[in-house]
Amino acid sequence: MSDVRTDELMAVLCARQIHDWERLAAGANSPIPAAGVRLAQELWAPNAREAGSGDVAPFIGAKEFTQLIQRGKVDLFFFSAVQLDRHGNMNLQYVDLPDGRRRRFQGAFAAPIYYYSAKRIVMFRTEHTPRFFVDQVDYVTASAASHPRLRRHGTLTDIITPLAVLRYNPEAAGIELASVHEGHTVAEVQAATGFSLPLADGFGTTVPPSEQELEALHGPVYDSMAGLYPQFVARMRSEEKVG
Amino acid sequence: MSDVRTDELMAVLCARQIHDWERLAAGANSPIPAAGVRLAQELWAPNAREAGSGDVAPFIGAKEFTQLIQRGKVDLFFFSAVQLDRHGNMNLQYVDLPDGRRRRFQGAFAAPIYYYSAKRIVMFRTEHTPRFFVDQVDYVTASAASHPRLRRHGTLTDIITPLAVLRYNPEAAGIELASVHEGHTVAEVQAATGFSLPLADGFGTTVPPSEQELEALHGPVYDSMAGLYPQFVARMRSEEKVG
Amino acid sequence: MAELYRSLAELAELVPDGTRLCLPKQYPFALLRELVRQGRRDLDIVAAPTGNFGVDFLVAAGAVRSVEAGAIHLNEYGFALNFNRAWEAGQVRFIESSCPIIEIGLHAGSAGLSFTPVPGLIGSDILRDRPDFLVVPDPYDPEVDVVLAPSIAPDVALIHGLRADPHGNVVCSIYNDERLVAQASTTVLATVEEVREDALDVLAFDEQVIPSIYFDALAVAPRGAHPLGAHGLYEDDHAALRIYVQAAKSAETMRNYVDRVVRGTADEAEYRRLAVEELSHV
Amino acid sequence: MAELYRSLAELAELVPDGTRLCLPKQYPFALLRELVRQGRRDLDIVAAPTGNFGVDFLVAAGAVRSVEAGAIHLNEYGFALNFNRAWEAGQVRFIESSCPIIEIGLHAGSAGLSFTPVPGLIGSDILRDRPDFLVVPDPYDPEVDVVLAPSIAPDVALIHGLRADPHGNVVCSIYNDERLVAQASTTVLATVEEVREDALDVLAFDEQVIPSIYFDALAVAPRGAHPLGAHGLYEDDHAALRIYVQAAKSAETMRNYVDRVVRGTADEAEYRRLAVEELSHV
Repeated sequence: MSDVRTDELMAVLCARQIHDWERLAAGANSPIPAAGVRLAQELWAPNAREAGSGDVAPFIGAKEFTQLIQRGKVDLFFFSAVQLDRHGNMNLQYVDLPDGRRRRFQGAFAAPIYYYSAKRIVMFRTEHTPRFFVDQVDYVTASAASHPRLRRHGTLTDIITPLAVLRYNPEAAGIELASVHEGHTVAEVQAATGFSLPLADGFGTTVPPSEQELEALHGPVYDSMAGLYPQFVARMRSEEKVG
Repeated sequence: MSDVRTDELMAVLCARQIHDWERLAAGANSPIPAAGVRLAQELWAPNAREAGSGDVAPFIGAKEFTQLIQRGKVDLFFFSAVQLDRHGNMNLQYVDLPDGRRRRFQGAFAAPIYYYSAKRIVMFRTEHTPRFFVDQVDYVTASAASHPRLRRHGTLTDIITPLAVLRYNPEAAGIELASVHEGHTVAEVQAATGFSLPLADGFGTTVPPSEQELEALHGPVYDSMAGLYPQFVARMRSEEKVG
Repeated sequence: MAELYRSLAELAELVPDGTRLCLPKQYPFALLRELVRQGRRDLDIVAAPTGNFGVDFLVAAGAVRSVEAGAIHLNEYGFALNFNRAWEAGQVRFIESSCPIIEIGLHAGSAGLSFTPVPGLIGSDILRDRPDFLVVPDPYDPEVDVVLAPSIAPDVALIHGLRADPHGNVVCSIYNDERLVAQASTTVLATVEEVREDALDVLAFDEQVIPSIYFDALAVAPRGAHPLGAHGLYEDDHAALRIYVQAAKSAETMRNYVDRVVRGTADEAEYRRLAVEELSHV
Repeated sequence: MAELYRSLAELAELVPDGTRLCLPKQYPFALLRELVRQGRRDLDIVAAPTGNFGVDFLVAAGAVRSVEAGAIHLNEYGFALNFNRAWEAGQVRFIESSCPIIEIGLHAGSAGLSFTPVPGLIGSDILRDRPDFLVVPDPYDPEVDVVLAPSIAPDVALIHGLRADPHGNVVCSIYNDERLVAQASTTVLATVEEVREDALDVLAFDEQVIPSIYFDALAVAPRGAHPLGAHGLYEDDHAALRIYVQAAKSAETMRNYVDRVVRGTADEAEYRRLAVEELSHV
């Protein structure tokens, strides 16, 4: 498990993806992007609205959010996956085992449609390993590529990990290294990635959390999350005191 | 306007279209089929359910009933029209004027889909005239015909008027005379119809309302309608007393 | 209160000339009047799925270029007199359709699809009037034909809610198509009778909540459905509707009506005063 | 009470072997147990749009031939152990899909359509696993391709309601897909926690009424969602769920679990007694 400082950095990086007035979805059981949403709402995006969360009344059934995203109204969706490859293909479903069998996960969920429907997809991953960043996924649940006969509202943009921010370059149809977090190196990130990572335009060091961001996180953001994510908040706050 | 005895006969004829456990729709502002529905529920179809009426909670929006009928679950739909022709084509939209202009009515409503989607369509008409029963409609809003490349759940069956019951014969793709009400003649019905009416198999005199049917109508049926159709019930009951 | 809340005039400004505008039957009539006050023109109306006073009124005020609807009428008052007159004079185009086609077309629009299959319709003259409807062999049953229709994804939807909470979650009755229309349209604007902290605490069996995430802006418009009623709050104002229907009998009397009732009132407060004095008893 | 109301055993008899059965996520677990007691086999499950304990349980009991789902899991307990084991052993077929495909496929089924366009999907390996999905030029924009998928119109839907009125109008939460599933399926059966005259008097903001016209038969099943919770009435019974997950770790322990908990109880009254004694605290 990543440490508290890294989790806070990742929450801040999630928050920085969010602009005011955007519609977004962070997925259930993901405290770090959830903290990011609340942080952005607290500091610079008071009118950003997360589907079925906080002050937004719930939809009728699962289909209604699907319609919203297919209609092109969801600006940002935080996704996860089992594998992601150099071309931005994602896999939620099957991993090939050394003995030739296939390991089954839970299923494709909504990825084969949502990955094409959100305006921006941000991948969020609490471990940065070559097991996740593979050269070629074992099963393409959804593809990031654009081609002339394919209609899509958007695609993968950034991948946030404990080491770095990676970015999908649609022209090159490939994943590049956008920034490395303080305390880590390009070589370390490359070693943890199963394919070769070109440096993105504007590559640099990840801008660390500002004091204002950390204050908001430690105050109103954790306060508002204590009901839904009590263990996460307790862990973050215990470290806050000792750290 | 037809007289009270005729209205009662027509309500009874509507009722006899309904079997127990059927799903049906009688349309708003149609007291005679509405009385028919309640009469059938009272006497032989206690489990017949009319959409959005009585004990059936309302749908969300107009679309939900459309889904029910398109799904093939509506057994019987009472329809009206501006014109009906010898082939069972119906017209709700435009009538050609002698000066070559077109008179516009209100629109097609749901007929271009529902006329194909209900299992049985019963037409209900308080006047029997050659203006309604025309040789060829001026505009085909919906067609009764079947052909091999057309998928439909059902089509027009009966047309109930103050003079007679007409019936659509799908083999002949034409309208025939099923029965003539007591006090009327075939010649009279033919004269009031704008195309030639063959006699249907089993042609005869319309079976008049039974005592049981009239008692139920005068008692529980009118009682239950007094809220929604006060003028209709008052008129039916005033005649009941003097008649 | 959330920044979503704006003035009625600001809402109207979000509906430019030439907008493809979707209207369910519980009209935000105050907002329609405001559009007329602002001189809006060339609206392409999608009625969900039929139109009555709200559509006929916008046509009478010269704000409408076309209407797509299953039907247009004045409820129990019969024909849509202004619409039919404008149609006969060639001043407004009617796009032939049917209620289920509009409903399922809006659904397809809400789901980001470019088209939808539609059942029935084969043999109807509507297919002659809608060359954009295609009859093709059913890809899953090539022995039969199926009609395809383009999806409907309006630019703007206008909704009137019974109440809302301060965050912009709006309560509507379930009898009309507010929800479908909000799902299908690019921009969604609503007026509401009132804003209350407890708006969502208790619903009736025939109420629903339209989540705030659908809305781009909201305005408070008490009695905003007048001269029609707002479900469960107030009834149709038949005295005012009869004045409307009477005026609708000729182009000239209707012009006078629009001038007096709408262009002659600077805002809705004035409209309500006029309505009390002249039209009926708001 | 309306004749719609029947016994739980009678409802189960309306689901023959080989039924294409649609299950939203608020399972009528008492009815699922009754299906197992009656030895039902060869069910083709459509999970709306994902499956958890209810689907995994029917698979463990040998009642299932195939599952069509966006995903199958055991909620916070992770993988669907029984389903995954049966799938690896080739005892159950998985029909690859995705939540939005199931949702829009059910919508198409509910509207009597044979197919529906689906956005996205191009480039996904799911297209290889679903030869019945067609990639065709968009008839309204031939420069791009669109995927077509067959509609989903299940034979039977099984729903669990929070309460119902004596006429058979059922109140559900809005969080799952009971409404869509009722619209799409040929036969619709529901169990409800209780029947009350005042069931529809007041709704919470997250409740809806499914009108009685959808239902072919209803049965009263108090605590009928156990071991899962019923929204707003009782929580998931984690003691019982942990016993389930523990049993699911091997085929043999799961067989014992099914024998003891379901085949070993003559009816739901016995199940509830067993649950109190052995499983947890129903």
